[in-house]
Amino acid sequence: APSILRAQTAVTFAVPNPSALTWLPYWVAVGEGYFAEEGLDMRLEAIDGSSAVLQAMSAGQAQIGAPGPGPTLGARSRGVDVKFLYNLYPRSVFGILVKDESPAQTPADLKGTVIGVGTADGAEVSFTKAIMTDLGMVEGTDYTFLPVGDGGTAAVGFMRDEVGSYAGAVSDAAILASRGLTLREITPEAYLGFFGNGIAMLESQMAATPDLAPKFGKAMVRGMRFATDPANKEKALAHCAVGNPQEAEQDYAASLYDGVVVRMTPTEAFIGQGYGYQPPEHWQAIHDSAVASGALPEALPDLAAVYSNEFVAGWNA
Amino acid sequence: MTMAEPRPLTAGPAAPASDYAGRPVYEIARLSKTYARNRLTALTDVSLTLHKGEFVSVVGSSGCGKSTLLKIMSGLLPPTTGRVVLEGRPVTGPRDDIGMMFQQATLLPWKTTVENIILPIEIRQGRAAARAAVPRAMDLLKLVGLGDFGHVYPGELSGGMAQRASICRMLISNPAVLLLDEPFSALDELTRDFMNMELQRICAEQQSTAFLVTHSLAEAVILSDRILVMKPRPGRIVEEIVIDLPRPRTLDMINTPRFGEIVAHIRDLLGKEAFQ
Amino acid sequence: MTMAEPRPLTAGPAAPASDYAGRPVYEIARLSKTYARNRLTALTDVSLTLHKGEFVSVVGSSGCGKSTLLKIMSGLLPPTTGRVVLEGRPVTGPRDDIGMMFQQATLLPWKTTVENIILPIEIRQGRAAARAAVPRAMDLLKLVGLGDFGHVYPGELSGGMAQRASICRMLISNPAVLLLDEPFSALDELTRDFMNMELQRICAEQQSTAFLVTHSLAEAVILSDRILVMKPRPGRIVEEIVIDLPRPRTLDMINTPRFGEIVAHIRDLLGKEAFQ
Amino acid sequence: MTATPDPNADTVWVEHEALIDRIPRWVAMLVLAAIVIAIWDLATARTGWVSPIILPSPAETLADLIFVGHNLLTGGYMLDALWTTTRTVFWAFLIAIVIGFSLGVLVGETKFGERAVMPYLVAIDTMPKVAFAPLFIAWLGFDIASKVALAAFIATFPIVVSTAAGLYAASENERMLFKAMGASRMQTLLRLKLPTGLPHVFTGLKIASVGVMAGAITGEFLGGGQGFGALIRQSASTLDTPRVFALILYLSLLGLALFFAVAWLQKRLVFWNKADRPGGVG
Amino acid sequence: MTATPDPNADTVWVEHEALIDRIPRWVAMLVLAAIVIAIWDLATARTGWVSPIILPSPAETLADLIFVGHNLLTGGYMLDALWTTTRTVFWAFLIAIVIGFSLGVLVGETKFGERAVMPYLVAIDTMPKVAFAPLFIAWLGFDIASKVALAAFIATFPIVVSTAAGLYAASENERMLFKAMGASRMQTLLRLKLPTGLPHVFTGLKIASVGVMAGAITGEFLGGGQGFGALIRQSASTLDTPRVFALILYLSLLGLALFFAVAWLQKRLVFWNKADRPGGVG
Ligand SMILES: Nc1ncnc2c1ncn2[C@@H]1O[C@H](COP(=O)(O)OP(=O)(O)OP(=O)(O)O)[C@@H](O)[C@H]1O
Ligand SMILES: Nc1ncnc2c1ncn2[C@@H]1O[C@H](COP(=O)(O)OP(=O)(O)OP(=O)(O)O)[C@@H](O)[C@H]1O
Ligand SMILES: [Mg+2]
Ligand SMILES: [Mg+2]
Repeated sequence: APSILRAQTAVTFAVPNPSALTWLPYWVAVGEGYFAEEGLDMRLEAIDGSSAVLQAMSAGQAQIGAPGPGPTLGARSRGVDVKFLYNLYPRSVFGILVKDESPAQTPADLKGTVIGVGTADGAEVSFTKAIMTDLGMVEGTDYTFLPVGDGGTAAVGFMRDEVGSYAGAVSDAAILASRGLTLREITPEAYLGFFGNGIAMLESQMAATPDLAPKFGKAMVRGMRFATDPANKEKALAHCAVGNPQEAEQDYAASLYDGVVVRMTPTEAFIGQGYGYQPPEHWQAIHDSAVASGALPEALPDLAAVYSNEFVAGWNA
Repeated sequence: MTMAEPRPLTAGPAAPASDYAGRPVYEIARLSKTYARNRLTALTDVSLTLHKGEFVSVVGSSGCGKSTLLKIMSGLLPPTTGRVVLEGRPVTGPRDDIGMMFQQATLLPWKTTVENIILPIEIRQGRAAARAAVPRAMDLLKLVGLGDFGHVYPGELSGGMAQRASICRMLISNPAVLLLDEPFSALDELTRDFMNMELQRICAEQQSTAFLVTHSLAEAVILSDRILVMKPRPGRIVEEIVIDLPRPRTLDMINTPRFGEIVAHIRDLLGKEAFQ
Repeated sequence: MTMAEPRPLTAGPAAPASDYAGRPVYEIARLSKTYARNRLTALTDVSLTLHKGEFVSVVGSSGCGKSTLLKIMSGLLPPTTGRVVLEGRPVTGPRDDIGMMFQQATLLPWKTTVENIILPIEIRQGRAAARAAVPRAMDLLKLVGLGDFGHVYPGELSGGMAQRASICRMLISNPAVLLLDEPFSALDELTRDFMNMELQRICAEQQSTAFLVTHSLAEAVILSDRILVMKPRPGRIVEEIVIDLPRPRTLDMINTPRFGEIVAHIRDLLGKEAFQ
Repeated sequence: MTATPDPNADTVWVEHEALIDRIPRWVAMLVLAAIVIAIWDLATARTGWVSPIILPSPAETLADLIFVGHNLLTGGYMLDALWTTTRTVFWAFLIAIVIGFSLGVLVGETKFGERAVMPYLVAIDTMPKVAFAPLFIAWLGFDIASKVALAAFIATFPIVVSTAAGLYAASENERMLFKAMGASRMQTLLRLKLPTGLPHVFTGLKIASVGVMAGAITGEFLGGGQGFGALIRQSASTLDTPRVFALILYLSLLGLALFFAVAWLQKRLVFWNKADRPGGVG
Repeated sequence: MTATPDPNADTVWVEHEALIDRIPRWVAMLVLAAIVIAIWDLATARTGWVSPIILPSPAETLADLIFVGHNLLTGGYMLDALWTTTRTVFWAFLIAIVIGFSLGVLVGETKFGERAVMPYLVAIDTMPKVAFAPLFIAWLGFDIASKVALAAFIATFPIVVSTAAGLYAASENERMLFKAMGASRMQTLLRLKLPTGLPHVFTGLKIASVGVMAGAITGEFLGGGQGFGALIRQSASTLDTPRVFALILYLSLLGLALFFAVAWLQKRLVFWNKADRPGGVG
């Protein structure tokens, strides 16, 4: 292959979660050789949370990262020149989940209940708060949050009936379902704009390696396109198995795959803009709720600097 | 029964034990001990009998197995072969009726002298009995000249003082059999003489049977009814000498010709085997 | 210079030190020591002078401060007041020219007997010198009757054997001044007599100055040029006795009337103050 | 040391301490602190070598230290959190002491414990405690009980190992003495082996006092709750590193207090061990 | 014990070991394992008291144990992960020993160390190590170096405390002896205090051997990489608890090996400490 002849630069991509399906287009691009074609020698490092991803990026250990938008705003407010480039989860990763047999059908039914969250001010908190505030409910009087952690400890929250609902990543629902705890999502469609993690780089990094973002995004979009074709599912799953062989051994991997593809596909309104597009109004909403919840000490002077859609057209070309 | 009557004056080898007045309490036969660690035969074919109220001493060169013999007699070490019987019951472990004084004083550093002394009572009869024994412990301390040192920690005692304290610890429980391993080695002659006389008095009063390891021939002679002479490599008893001095013994007996004769005899015996 | 010439035969209190032949090496004046821990005055106003090649013994009842005196002389403990000068230099810490033997044998359990003996060489001159000293250490061990026990660990030695090993440890570095704290207390008389004669020979050969704590008056008399008598509470020197027996001393001197006289005199002195 | 000493002068011992020991404590601590802070400042504020979202500058941290201190002093929400964590640490330490000590005695005193129980304890303790957090929460809920369990779990092992080691510390002579006195196994244990082993036990307690802090914070990290660990995690998740470090510094005051309380207790209880001056003899 | 002993019979010592000590090791271990597994089975598979999401049943765990074992034996991806973790643990333990031992000597031997350095060590060690993980990654990258640093960091403290405690173990007589021989401070340290303190040092090493495992896994949890910790995190994030427990069980074999290697070394090096039989004297 011609790529071998070109000098390859090792690039590290830091992600906050060890699941390979969560980074589906990446593993497909690796497996299909898209990165190699761009002359990129990629490494993926799964570390603990978006903050750690941003820290690794600012330390220069990772050139590209996949943080959530909340922590990205936080880092920006602390003077880190991070820029969000690619919206990986245009349909959000979060959802409000209730037990299958729960009478609750909409968030309005959660009045007077305890809502489980990962941590007391994770991104899911501002997400949920925004929904509840729009319904005229106030935290502390109409509902309360209980930090229950994620994964196993979150499941415990349901099983001990300490929480009636849980605000968390929807992939958790698929996992819990496979373990015999069926959850139902009651997130209103309108709030799916609270998109999830995406690809980000430091501005200084972008200046130092100007062709990295175009090449990386291009391969990602190609991977995404490959993965959305149902005919390629088997192959895509096999590519993900390289990244996380244990996940591939799970019988629910196939159904999780479908869920991921849905969440990664932009809504009707924005599908025309191509993969990776970040609607400014959604950024504004995320920003405002972060300010309202106190996660951001004050409003950012120039929210537009946090993200950029400049490469989207090129990637989708 | 007191030991005051004069007895047959035969200071000779292996006077048959049956000559003796008291009933046998301690019987040891064909005892041998090999230390597993270095395969060293410390004792071989040791036989001896102690009678009720008798005072027997063991002398012998350093390393000939005296401490080993005492530890076996007190049930602290198992013999390799042979019999150890006390009051008709084989000794297969420590017994309440034996009082043992070790060659090292071994006082517990976190207890004051008097607390160290009442320790055996505390162990056998509990704290209340131990508290009740404090006055007696103080008396014993006064007796050995440590009246002022009851509430001092062992780190503040001199070598001889620690040794005296450990004698008190042995005496506090009035044991029927006393096994003493060089109890007075760190004492000056005067204190030693005094302690010897006290020991004689205590044994006579309680009719205790005593078995003493000592390096002082004078001490052995003045205290004992019989003296056993041991030789090393392997440790064995080569001679038994009956001391025919009348009881109660007094310190001026040391200056009698008979005393000098016996001491000279033993020194001779020990000297037979040249040093090294 | 050997000590063989007869000297003025005055066994009396406080013979002035200047009568003596050798040049003074050790000077101690107005020494006193109070232990901070229990505010106990262990020594008060002790003055003494040791001359080159002299052998001086200290006797006194248990707890009168002998070990304390030795520890101060060797620079292990600071005096509370007073002067300690060796070879013109004040003693303010341990010195290479002093060899000290402690009342407790204190052998390191992880070293064999011979390794324990060469330890001072190892400390002062390094491993190579220590290795070179092994044959000499084995000779010393043979001398004290432990020829077979060089490669045995201290846990397998008897009390007296450990004591003998620690004597070898002191002798290995040929110190000019020997400070000995009851070195032979755990030895039988025969071994003890033999060791005494060896000690005399070694001191004469090396012209060492020796200072010995002992409880055996016979040992003190047979070895010493002078004997200091201490009394307790507070510890002090009450008498100095010059021993006028000719040198070299032999064991049969013990049976001479002069010997008996001197021993009796000291026993008397010690006995003046009643026990307690 | 004069070559020709005045014959009337007393011998004065100059206790020649090594230079390193003559430095006064506060000077040493301040100098050390100054060096650390200087390097820290250099790496962050001066050169920007370390990004502020990884390591805040000393000045930023100080500002947050004051903020947190103010909140604590005025009884704000942080005081509640600190109190929660303190309670967690207290109970966990107590439980770890009781269980660790009992297991330590079992392991050190019986062959059964040494050979059969110890391998299991080692195996359990090697396992990442994090994996047990859900178990503890399932059983004990989201309250401090589950954090107490996790912290106690972490702190127990050092106490077990140290206590067991301490029981071997008595010398053969001392064992012989107790045997000769006819002491029961329990008496030998209580009156000889445990007092002799106290220095070992305290080594374990010191290590555990630090482990229990780590355990409580880990528990609060993983399982929510209202403690200091949760505050730290919140701050960390918004990359508010100055706050993270300020909180951690207050937390280490709690750890220091616990550690030195144990050290103080040791000085009191192991009073007979006089060899407590570094380098000294008397 | 016959009342009228045959005068020709030897006295036979029946070493009356306590009942608990007479149980053979393998029986005891098997019985303990059986009890634990029975309760575990009861709580999970039989009664469903504990949900399988939190605690898998023994049968499920066994299935995964076989699966993981097969993968390890056939040189699958898990073997690579195990090898990575083993290397991490090895280097971290080595570094922890060197640093912990040096600091322990500084703390135990000098007033400067005891009074000025120790408070800082305690303070640092009380801090949640998790907060330092990003720092280590920033400096050392995603490779095993950052995990080694974290694991060594966790394992160092027990060695410091134990080594320092060990330096106090020599008796006053022994110190006097060395002083009298004119031993320098360094010689006293090397030839007396350290050998005497070895049992203490080994206590610390044992605790550290377990701490270093925990540290390596925590590092891999938090900071990417290819080790066993990453595998556990993957399984945990998919709530595959049987796999989590299977992986943890294999991991604890590594921990057991390390711990008992240290214990074996102790037996060899501290050979003179003969009081190594529980309850025994001889
Ligand atoms: N470390 C110490 N702390 C406090 N007091 C001590 C200490 N060592 C000794 N003493 C006290 O000092 C006095 C003298 O003790 P020293 O050891 O010098 O006696 P000694 O003459 O050597 O006795 P012995 O012949 O019994 O060995 C004793 O009363 C003792 O209690
Ligand atoms: N624990 C042990 N392990 C191995 N050998 C030992 C042990 N204790 C003593 N020995 C050996 O057994 C022999 C006899 O020792 P023992 O202590 O009985 O002598 P002893 O007669 O008491 O001597 P001393 O008068 O010097 O105290 C010695 O050669 C000694 O080396
Ligand atoms: Mg003996
Ligand atoms: Mg003394």
